[in-house]
Amino acid sequence: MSDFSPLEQMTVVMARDLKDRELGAAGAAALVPMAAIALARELHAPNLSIGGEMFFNPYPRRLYPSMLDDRALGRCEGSETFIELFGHSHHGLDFFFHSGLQHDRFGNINLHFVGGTLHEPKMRGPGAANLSYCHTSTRFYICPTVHNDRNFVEKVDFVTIPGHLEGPESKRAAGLMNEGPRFVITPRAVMDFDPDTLEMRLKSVHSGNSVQDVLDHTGFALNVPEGVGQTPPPSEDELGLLRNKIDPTGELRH
Amino acid sequence: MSDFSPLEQMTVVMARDLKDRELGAAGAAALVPMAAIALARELHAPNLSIGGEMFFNPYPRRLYPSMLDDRALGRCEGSETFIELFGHSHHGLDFFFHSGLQHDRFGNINLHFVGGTLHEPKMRGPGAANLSYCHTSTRFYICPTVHNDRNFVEKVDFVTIPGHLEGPESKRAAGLMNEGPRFVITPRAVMDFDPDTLEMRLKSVHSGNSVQDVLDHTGFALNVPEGVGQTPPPSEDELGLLRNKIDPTGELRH
Amino acid sequence: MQRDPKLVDLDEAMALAVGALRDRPDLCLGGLFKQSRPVALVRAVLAAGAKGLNLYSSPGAGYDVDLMIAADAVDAVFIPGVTLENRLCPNFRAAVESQRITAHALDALSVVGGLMASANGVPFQPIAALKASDVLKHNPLISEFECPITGDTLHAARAVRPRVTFLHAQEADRWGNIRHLSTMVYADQLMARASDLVIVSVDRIVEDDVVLDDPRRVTIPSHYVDAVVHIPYGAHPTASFPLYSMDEEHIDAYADLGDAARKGDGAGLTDYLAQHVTGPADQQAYLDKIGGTKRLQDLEQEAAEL
Amino acid sequence: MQRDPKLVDLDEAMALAVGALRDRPDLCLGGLFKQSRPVALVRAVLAAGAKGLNLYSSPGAGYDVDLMIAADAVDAVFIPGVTLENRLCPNFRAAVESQRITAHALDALSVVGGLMASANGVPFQPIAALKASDVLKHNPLISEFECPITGDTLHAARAVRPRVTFLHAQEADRWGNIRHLSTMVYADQLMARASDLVIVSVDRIVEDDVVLDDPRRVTIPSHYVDAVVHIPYGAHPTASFPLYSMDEEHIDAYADLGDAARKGDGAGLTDYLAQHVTGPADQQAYLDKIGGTKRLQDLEQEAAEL
Repeated sequence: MSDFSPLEQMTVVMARDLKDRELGAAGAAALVPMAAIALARELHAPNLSIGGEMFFNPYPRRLYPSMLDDRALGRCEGSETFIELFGHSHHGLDFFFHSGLQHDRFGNINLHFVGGTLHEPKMRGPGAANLSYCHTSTRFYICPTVHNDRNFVEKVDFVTIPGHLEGPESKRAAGLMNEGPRFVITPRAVMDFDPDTLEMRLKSVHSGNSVQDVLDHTGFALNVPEGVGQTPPPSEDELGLLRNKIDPTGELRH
Repeated sequence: MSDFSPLEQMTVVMARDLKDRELGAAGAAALVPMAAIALARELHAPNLSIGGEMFFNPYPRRLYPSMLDDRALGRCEGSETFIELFGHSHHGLDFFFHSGLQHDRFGNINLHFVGGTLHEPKMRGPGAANLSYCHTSTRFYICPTVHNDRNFVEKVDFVTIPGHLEGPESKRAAGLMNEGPRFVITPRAVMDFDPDTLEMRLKSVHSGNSVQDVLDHTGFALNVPEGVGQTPPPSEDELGLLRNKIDPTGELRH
Repeated sequence: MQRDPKLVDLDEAMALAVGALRDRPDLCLGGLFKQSRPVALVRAVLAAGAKGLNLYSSPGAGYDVDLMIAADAVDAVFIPGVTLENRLCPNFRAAVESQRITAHALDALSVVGGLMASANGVPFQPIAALKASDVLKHNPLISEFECPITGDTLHAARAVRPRVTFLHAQEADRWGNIRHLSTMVYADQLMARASDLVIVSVDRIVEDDVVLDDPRRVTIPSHYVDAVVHIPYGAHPTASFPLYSMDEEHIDAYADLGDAARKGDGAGLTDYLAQHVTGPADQQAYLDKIGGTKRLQDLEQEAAEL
Repeated sequence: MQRDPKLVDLDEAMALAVGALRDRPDLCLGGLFKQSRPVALVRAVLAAGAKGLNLYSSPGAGYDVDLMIAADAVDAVFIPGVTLENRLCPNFRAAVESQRITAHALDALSVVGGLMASANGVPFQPIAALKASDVLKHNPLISEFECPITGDTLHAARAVRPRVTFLHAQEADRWGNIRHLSTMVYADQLMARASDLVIVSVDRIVEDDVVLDDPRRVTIPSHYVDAVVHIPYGAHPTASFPLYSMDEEHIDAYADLGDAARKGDGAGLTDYLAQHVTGPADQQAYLDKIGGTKRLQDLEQEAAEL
């Protein structure tokens, strides 16, 4: 297999988990998720629809860091406005993607501040527009493009995007009825959540990383189940489609 | 002055009362009101906007009995949908037009049934879509194209469109804060409402009708104040614009 | 793998519709009065034997609702205004007066508000503009409540979710992306967002690129559409602007038959239903029946001249 | 009598805006992130000395909001996401961290719901999809209430009515009928319907017939618009598709100056404001400053190639 980038590895992991006939959207940090959706549509999910964020099924000629404007979306199967987004946010999607300043053991995400308080923060982040898809959608993926002990922490300073909160009971009490975060996909590894405790655990490690590397770059004691192996790398097919059709300008390799 | 039709007389009476910079719409039975608005725009109200019923400022080449479809509205300054109509209905217009199966002494309008009850009616009418403009708009006009003792009655069998209800107190109690019906304009005469009692009274009689004719064709004892005169007929200017520009196919003369 | 088109034939669409209406007989019709009504789909569902329907629509309807009542397919009408505009709807009127159907007294904001709530995914839409009308005493779609912000008494229009919605538009691609070319689109988009199952007839099918080259012309993205049926002149006798105008003569002749039936002579109406609804083997047979190419050219000519 | 155009020059538009903002300093900005932001109007209101603003927007904003904070015109930000997307907003961040401005923790549905309520003319919009986020503990736009239909606990987003809204679109006629030619229109229409005073900059003015020949292209009818200003490249450095793309280099260079200021060296930022905001006598002087015809052609070229 030829060389591939961490973002390409992330893309194929996500793409493989998306199913035909699903409806999903990519969120704000959309480069990798949008590539994943496009790849899934090419490979095994031709009836997967992209929608819920004011556009349906875009056909961009290349990838862009942001996929929320006409550069990426100008050519698509229909555009909507924030009013229709309001409706989709309630009706939910099949999948969505999130990432933040901090992610914690239970998959909660913080985009607001690190240190201090909301109105007296040490470091103020961007905030987030879309909070509801995280629980109105059937599931979501956490996919930060960095993975270190500062963005993976024991407990987030502020729950912008609720994940599994503090586990099954707290989730039930808060009325979060759907799956919530399914996988955490980073440039180093894939994590999932223990079905009993909903605590994050290592699932597989990307080529070039060891289990110890991942633990060293995670700010809490990540559970490592028996038999954690390597993330299946991109296939020739996957990489060919990605590079020739979806990402001809190599945004995933920069 | 040349001959003119009762509908042309109605049109100019309405047009004269519409002011520049107002926003209004014509309602469902729109032939005469739409002619009136167009005439006002030509004459003294170039900034009068037609809007609130899913279109703005149409430029039809002729009049149509219904003015709610693309025959009349296809060429206009913008189209909306029932969602925006929902908003306009709350924000209100400056003026609107209504007519019904029955109109009573206080300007209440019935479009639902005559005789019997709602679900066991003797005669079932069409109902009505737009109820709210009658009180969210600053004022409205009642403009049936017939005037007889069956559609002008002491008391309507059902209040589809509230007018002045049973007078000032009942109006206040119901929270109707605006003027409500200002004029009743029929093929025979113009009526207004006594400011103290809000009861309908004769204002002027169209050419070719006597006060007695109007009373004979009204199903309740219509008040006739001192000095009721003739409705000022259409001027050369008004009639010329109507016939040459607004109603070239003579819908108002059929 | 290949993407599945949503373009189906009329039989497939009717199988979907009839199954869903058996589940819950709430049918909603697009367009308004004499424009863009899905009349070919209405004839098809009548020919398929639909019964006991609760009819919804944008707040004004006429010919098609009257036709469904004539065909004895309707239990209740939840449409604020039912009229042919230039005259009353004969079968609607007769059926209400003889208590064969229930015609609810409603207003536009309750129906539109209910559809908005459903489209928005919330239980109700607040309404602040309903006052003093007797319609409020009977309206089954609303209830009073106290505004949590102002303390005022408002009306809550509960979400209205049609089980099936029929729409007519001018164009679609094979994937079910719908393009209204008319100026007026009324509540078609709202209904599509508010409904369980959406079936759209279109006058013509366009290539994929036509959609992609002008996405803002897509009035209803495929996401909201379950099936598209290609039915040329599928709105007749109502209009499909800018392609063809309404056939006022046809509707008037129908209304004369309806009025005769209301006064006791139902033969003409029965024959009309047999000739136009249950009789024609397909849309072409129907079009031949209503005057064929000559009549359609006249209606196209009228639309082109506007 | 003659109809009065709504097309005015920038000074007239600013007189309207400044007067209204003195009355109530709630300013709302159209577009989203780097597309169709009314940046020329923002520069003009900053040059006019605007202070103490409460900023609203569609739920995502960046450069323009950061610029207004850099110019010390902002008291509070009611925008859920504030970011340059590829990096944080330096002045926004610095001003919140030093408590010079208040940045409320909000979400998209609260802001959009509040604008929907205002556009719909009702006191609030019910929201059923907000759960478990810490944002709910701080959000000043919503309150909990019991659903009158289901008994569930919902959120009420109270009506948000901006005193002034600035929008940018590609085209308008002289009467103020606005045409967005871009695929994405975001919340521009909703804001126009929800606001007291609406001022729109457009890249070009079209003849009356262009509007009348295609009414469905009118995204915001004149009714909602108080003034239109013809400002070519009025969205720069954000994009106005399909006419020109965003000037990422310009925004990045600005952000570098902002980051330097955040770390204590404010000279570059001060100079930037003088050169780009308060300095230029008119839009042409601004365009010369940012690279003139050559730069603009590149941005047009990028948009044309999409």
